[in-house]
Amino acid sequence: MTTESGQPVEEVTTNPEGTWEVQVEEPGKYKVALDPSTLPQNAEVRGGNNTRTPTVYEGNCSAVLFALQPKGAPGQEQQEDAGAAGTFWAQAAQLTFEGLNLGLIIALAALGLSLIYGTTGLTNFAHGELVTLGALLAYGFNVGLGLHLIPAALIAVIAAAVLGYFQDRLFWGQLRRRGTGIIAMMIISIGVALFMRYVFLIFFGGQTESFAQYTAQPGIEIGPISAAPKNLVAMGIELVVLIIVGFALLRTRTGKAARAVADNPALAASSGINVDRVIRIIWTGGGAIAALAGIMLALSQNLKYTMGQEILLLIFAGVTLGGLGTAFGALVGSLVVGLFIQVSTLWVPPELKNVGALAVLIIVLLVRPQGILGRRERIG
Amino acid sequence: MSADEAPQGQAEEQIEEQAPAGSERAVTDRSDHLAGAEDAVLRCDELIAGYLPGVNILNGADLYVQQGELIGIIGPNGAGKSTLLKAMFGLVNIRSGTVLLKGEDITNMKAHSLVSRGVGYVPQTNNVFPSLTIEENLEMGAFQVPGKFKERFEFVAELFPALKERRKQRAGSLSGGERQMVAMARALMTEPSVLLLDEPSAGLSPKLQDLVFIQAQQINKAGVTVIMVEQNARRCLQICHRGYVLDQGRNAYTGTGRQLADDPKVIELYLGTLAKA
Amino acid sequence: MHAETQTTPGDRKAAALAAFKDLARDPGVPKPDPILVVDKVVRRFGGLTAVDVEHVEIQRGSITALIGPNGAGKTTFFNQLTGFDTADAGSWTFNGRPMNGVPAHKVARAGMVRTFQLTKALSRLTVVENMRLGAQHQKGESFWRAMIPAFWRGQEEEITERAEELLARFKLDAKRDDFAGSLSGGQRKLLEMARALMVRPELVMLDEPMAGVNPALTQSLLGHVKDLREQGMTVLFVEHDMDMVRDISDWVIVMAQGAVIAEGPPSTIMSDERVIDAYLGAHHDAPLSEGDLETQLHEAEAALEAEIEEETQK
Amino acid sequence: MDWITILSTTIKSAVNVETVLYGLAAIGLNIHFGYTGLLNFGQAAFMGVAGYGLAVTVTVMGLPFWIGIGVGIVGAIILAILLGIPTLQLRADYLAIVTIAAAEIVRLVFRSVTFKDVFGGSDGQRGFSDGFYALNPYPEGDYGFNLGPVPLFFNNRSMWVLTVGWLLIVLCCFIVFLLMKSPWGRVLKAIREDEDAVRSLGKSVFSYKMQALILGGVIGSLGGFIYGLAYGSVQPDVFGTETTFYLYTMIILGGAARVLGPVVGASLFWVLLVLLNGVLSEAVAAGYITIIDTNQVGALRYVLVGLGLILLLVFRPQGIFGDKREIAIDAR
Amino acid sequence: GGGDTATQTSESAAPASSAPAAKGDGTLTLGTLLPQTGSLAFLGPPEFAGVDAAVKEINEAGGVLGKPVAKFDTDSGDTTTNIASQSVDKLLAQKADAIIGAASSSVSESVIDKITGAGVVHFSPANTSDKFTTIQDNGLYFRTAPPDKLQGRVLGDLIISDGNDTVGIMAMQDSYGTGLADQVQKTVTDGGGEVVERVDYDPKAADFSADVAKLKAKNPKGIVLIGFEETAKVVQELVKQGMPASKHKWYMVDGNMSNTNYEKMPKGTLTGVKGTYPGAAAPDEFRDKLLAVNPKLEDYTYAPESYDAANLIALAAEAAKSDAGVDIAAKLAEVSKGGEKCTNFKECVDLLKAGKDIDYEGVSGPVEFNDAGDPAVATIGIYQYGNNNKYPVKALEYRTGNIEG
Ligand SMILES: Nc1ncnc2c1ncn2[C@@H]1O[C@H](COP(=O)(O)OP(=O)(O)OP(=O)(O)O)[C@@H](O)[C@H]1O
Ligand SMILES: Nc1ncnc2c1ncn2[C@@H]1O[C@H](COP(=O)(O)OP(=O)(O)OP(=O)(O)O)[C@@H](O)[C@H]1O
Ligand SMILES: [Mg+2]
Ligand SMILES: [Mg+2]
Repeated sequence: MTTESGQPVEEVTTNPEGTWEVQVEEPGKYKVALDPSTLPQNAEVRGGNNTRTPTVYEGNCSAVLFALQPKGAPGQEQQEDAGAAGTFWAQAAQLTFEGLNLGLIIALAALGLSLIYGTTGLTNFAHGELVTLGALLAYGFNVGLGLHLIPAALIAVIAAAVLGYFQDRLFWGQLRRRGTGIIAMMIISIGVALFMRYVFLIFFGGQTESFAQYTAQPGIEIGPISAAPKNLVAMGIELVVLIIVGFALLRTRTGKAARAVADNPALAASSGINVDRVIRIIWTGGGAIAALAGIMLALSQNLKYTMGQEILLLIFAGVTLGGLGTAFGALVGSLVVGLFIQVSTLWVPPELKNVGALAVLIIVLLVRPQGILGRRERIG
Repeated sequence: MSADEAPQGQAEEQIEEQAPAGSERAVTDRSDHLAGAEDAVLRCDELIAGYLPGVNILNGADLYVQQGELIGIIGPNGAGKSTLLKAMFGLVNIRSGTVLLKGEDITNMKAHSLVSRGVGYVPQTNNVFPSLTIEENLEMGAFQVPGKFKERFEFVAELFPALKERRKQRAGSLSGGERQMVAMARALMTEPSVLLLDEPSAGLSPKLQDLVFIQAQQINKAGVTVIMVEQNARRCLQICHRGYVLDQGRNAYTGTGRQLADDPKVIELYLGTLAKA
Repeated sequence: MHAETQTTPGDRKAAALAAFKDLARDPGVPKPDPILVVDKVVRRFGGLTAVDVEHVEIQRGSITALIGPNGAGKTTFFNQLTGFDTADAGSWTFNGRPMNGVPAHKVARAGMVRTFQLTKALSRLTVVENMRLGAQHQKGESFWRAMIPAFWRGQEEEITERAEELLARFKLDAKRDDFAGSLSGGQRKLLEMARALMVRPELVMLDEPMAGVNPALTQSLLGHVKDLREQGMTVLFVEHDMDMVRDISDWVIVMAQGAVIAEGPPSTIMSDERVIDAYLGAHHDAPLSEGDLETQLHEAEAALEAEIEEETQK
Repeated sequence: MDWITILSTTIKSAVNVETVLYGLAAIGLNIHFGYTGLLNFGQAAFMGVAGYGLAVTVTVMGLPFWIGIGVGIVGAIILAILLGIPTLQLRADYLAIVTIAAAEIVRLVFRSVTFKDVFGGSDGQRGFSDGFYALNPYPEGDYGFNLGPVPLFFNNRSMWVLTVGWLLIVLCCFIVFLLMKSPWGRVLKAIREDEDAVRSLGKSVFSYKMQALILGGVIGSLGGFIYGLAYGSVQPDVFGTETTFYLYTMIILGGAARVLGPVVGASLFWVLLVLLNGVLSEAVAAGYITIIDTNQVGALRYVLVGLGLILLLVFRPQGIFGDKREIAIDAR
Repeated sequence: GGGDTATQTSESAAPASSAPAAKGDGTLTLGTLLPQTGSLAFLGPPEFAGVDAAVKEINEAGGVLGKPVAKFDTDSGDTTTNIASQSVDKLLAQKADAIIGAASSSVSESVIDKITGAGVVHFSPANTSDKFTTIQDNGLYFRTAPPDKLQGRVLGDLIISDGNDTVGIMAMQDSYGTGLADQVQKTVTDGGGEVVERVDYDPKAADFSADVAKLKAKNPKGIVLIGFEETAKVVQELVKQGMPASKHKWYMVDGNMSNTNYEKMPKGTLTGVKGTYPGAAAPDEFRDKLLAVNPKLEDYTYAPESYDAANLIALAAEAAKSDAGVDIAAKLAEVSKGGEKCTNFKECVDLLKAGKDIDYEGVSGPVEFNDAGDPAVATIGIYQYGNNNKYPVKALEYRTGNIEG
């Protein structure tokens, strides 16, 4: 061991555990060299470099480490290459899974948004808060009242549906009656978002919380993927809900009525559709679905009063990418967004992962300005 | 001022200047409008209605229609014909006046509840659901009687074979005339007892215009009360029992279709002479 | 005819009629002085061929009507020609200049302006602003000059004057300062047409300009359209109102199922069996008496039934 | 309750730098949204590009202040062009999302560790405003007056920023006023209503939209400069979507497509915010409100801001200057 | 900091002399600029509680200069809004002599000119960005949160001593996270370990699975988690992706060392996880103090630093016999070091009144300011989580050191 300038300080031999200790007089940079010839046979320093240059500060100690590995394992380099390729694909598989996981959550939230946008034309910036609301309600029933998460989640979804109903009944419906314009409503929804988000902050606080069950559930290995059972169940539920709602919109009378109202409320009324009722059903369903999305998000991640706001952009991206106002568009678009966010981290730094997804959004819309499943309008 | 006083050879300009001054020519005695209005199926009394605050489009329009009658409403552009239909159907806010349907006050009642009372309506513009297919559009027409859809669909498909071929095409991509067919067909999906038609023939080929007028008559013959707004005024007056001429939100003339069609002032101001030439 | 008693038929009308006099009645017949020449334009939507026009020419200085059953492809054809939609194949020239692939606004600038069947009023602009927008070569439409009113004041006044004249003609002067969004259906049609005329195009393409317009007003406007011809404009219009077609058009082109099936002067065309069959129906100019009406009704019913039967047999 | 402070801060906030910088950005956005109908949700990115353009030029490259301003404006123009080429042909609602996305990309790049050497990571850049303050004509000291017992004073640095800022606002409003009265403005408004109709009349919709995007972006970039200069620093998160949301709120509050709408909206927004904040925190501190504690004051203020916003728009959907008729026309 | 270069110091004198709030008015007025809203809102309650606890004690001990200390609370929000600036305006209007805040380095940066320009002390309990060491601040900026250097060094050393030859770092992407991560990375590398993966993640990201997958691909022995409460999500993800604390060695830092955050996780999730936390002793007693002020308190991050900040300002005012910001700033370094050691306001102020030079030893550490207004000395405790996902009051070991070395 020497000082930075090379004056020798001391030479030591490790004890049987391989540790050693040197007292130095002054703080400063030191150089620790390991004599490879003293190593046991068959061992060498990993990386081959057998000097270390720690800085020792006054009154402190400083540790150095020489990692050893078996000597000259033949074909080591190649093995590493093969290993790297292997991990790449394993990582890609894992990320694809994560992309689907995230994408489905986004899709669920996006479906709620898309329903409401589709029927009322309202770009609801408070939708993120509806998502948060679901999670917080479930948390309240789960942690506050001590119910198990599954019944708590069910009650929360129902409660959110009821709230969705009353939200339209008492608020948005009244605004529509007054003939409030779409843009004014959009800004009002920003107001509602602020209002709700900070009510959450007041009652819930600014910290991150988790449900009482299923938190930090250990993953199980499925091929190259490790997934927590809760993720798999959640994904199943999400998929089922998405498909049911998607088909309900396409096939059921109320679903068609919802699309009719979206197209032309006055004409829908003229056809005998109770427009207010349809919109109320959509709000009820949309609220419930948003809440479910919130619970799923909280289950997969955690709860925070801003959780919905933080995912809102992705929701919007999903809805738009798929084509505004179509349920299956929301699904497809969100999956693409989810996948791109996760898989793009193979190449871009994770801090920029949203950049990848958003860039894809822009590129897709360049090629298909009406979204993936959207249709062009006829001119003239 | 009347058209007769104007110098010859200036007829064209006359028409422009003769912005009808409402009350002047209008039958001042309102009882005229509503003579024989007892037991009317649908009856409007002095409707005042408008879109923007402070601007009335209807300034006391009266109208009645008896069971099984076919009524035509004609008038210049912007007279308020569509507004009158919309007001009756609960799509424009009525500021004063009443609408009675079979004796029941339906003023400002919501459109969908009128539908369940047997009133049907074909709007003038925006009369299809663009993102729904033709079939779904028609399904919406039968919204309150889903069980009847199949049967009625067959019926309208016979009337407009083009629609059946294209049943899966989205209405938003249809041509103007095809849309008009969808709109008409949509209203025919239910069997309303009162049908309000706002320019049902506009944009249709002559052949189909014929069909529309014939249909209107046939439906009417089957006992349906029809109120029809038309710019194809001559055809309209030919088939209707009675007609109203609306100008500036008021009734300017009323009478039987034939009376109106032959009235020189009506011809001068509203019908034009082109079709006769 | 009011309009005709007032003005003696102009030279242009005579010229147009003369030009058409000796033409063959075949679809796609060459015209002596075509302003627009269309070749093999095809537009498909999925399995549906909406437009498949082999060859068509529009005579300069004439009023040409384009008629055809609903869904024949007239509007789609307009869309192709004016750059609002991209044709799958085909080429066309306007004033000898190839126009395929030219964006819509350049087509309009070249002097070929169309109106929309489903009107496009600029809702939150007043009627007169809608009109002013139509004028071309406005100095004030360039960003830098816009900031200095002195550059464009004079021109603006001139434009406004022109706009007001047109508005009066189209009976919209009372609505001058109302938002276009508050117009009735028919008024929108009128505005749409008036605005297109503000462009002062060489060729104006009107898509059902008179659908929903009051007949009396239609009549007075026809005079105006004829005036346009006198001013040297070429008019191509789609219309289902046969009275109007008969009254003002010099030449009629018939489209069905995307293709041009017949051409000719109005009188000939309207007695053409195929056209009556496909388009006009039996009673487009039937007499108008009470008794006739009844028979007409029955006849029509019978015809309809026969047709339906035919359909179902197919 | 310290009413003097509440009044003084509230009144000052009506003209303070926040009002100025949001006002400028809102004027720009009003050109996009109010007049042209472009639902640009990326206005914050224009501010950011300008602020960072200035900051990076001065601090990282060591070039003079004026060059920084130039770089900022050129940056905004380039952003407008880059953003415009792919997006201006999109339908309004798609445009909204794409602009949000683009703005987020810009923000994430500014804040990324990868580019920390240039943009300074999440803390941003500082130390570029000296050139600006070197031009300050106000000698040291405070400027203002007492309104009764309420002191309304700004120090010389603030005065300089405010003077420049308000001059810019007046200038921008004047330009907007001139433009929107002109045929050029008419084309923009027509585009807002129906692009196809405008195309059919021979106007190049794309070109006008691009001009509007650039003009609004450049005016927005002035807001970014004022931010950077007033605070002496730029941080990436300032230029997030939230800022754009607030800008929209201000525009709608003031009245869209009105020359003074955005400025009045910005002023009103901040007055509302500061007033609520002052009253609430004083009331809590003085013990008038006991159901909430200090930690919740901030949240409660936003709750009330949200509520205020809702009520304002419910009862005056056209905003302060808006035309009720215009709102009534557009019932979808 | 106070260590501005000569040219800067000459500039700095001027505004201070003319600044309105600089004139002492006899009452020490403290303003807080701490997060009530925004992404750091969870840091607000402990920070406010720290200040409140200190002010309470100070006033119980007779106040400063014979008068009770006045305090105004304001919201710093986060940088997505311009709340902080408005809050500062309000505090300046209320003649604050010193402003405690903000939590976020970015927010502090956006208002430092305004605060120090008015001759007011800007004292942050939580800023760790090393920018503030060199920032131009007229000598009025101070902080109790040690710059990342010492903690990073201690942590890096700990990781090496534990024999982790391969290390993965997950760091929250802001000045706190990246600063600390840089230091850990440097120490580890110098000590012979290899940082095989370093992931800077966006704390607002919708989820962290991709970030963790990146670590997983490198399978490091030791995993360093640097961040705030969002670490709970990272932990979930680590467990899910098969890298639990039982297989890998996890390390945490003060930002995410929490006894409440991981409570609901299955027992044993964090067993053996080590972490570093600045501050010398007995958090328990101190926590009771805080709970007396705010019984709802769950988290204690930066509470000690806030508490020390308030105490130091009060002591400096007392020492300067003036409540003017500039005077306080001039004395802050003096009361923090060199002299008779004392650990709370009462004790210290008594010594001061007795004419003695004092050295305030805070809850967060010894707190000795260097010329830049940064703490020069700090004590870092090394704690280890038990089976119940909590860490004990008593550290495994404490390391005190000069930050600069
Ligand atoms: N975007 C589209 N997608 C699918 N089909 C379309 C589209 N646009 C038009 N069509 C179809 O092409 C055919 C031609 O339509 P077009 O609008 O040109 O008819 P038209 O001759 O103008 O009829 P009308 O007289 O009713 O206006 C119609 O059958 C229509 O349904
Ligand atoms: N949505 C609206 N908002 C404001 N004003 C309107 C609106 N719709 C129509 N109007 C105005 O009401 C008047 C009557 O319109 P209406 O549509 O009833 O006319 P109409 O008689 O049906 O004419 P047309 O034959 O042209 O369809 C017009 O002057 C028009 O300007
Ligand atoms: Mg009408
Ligand atoms: Mg057509």
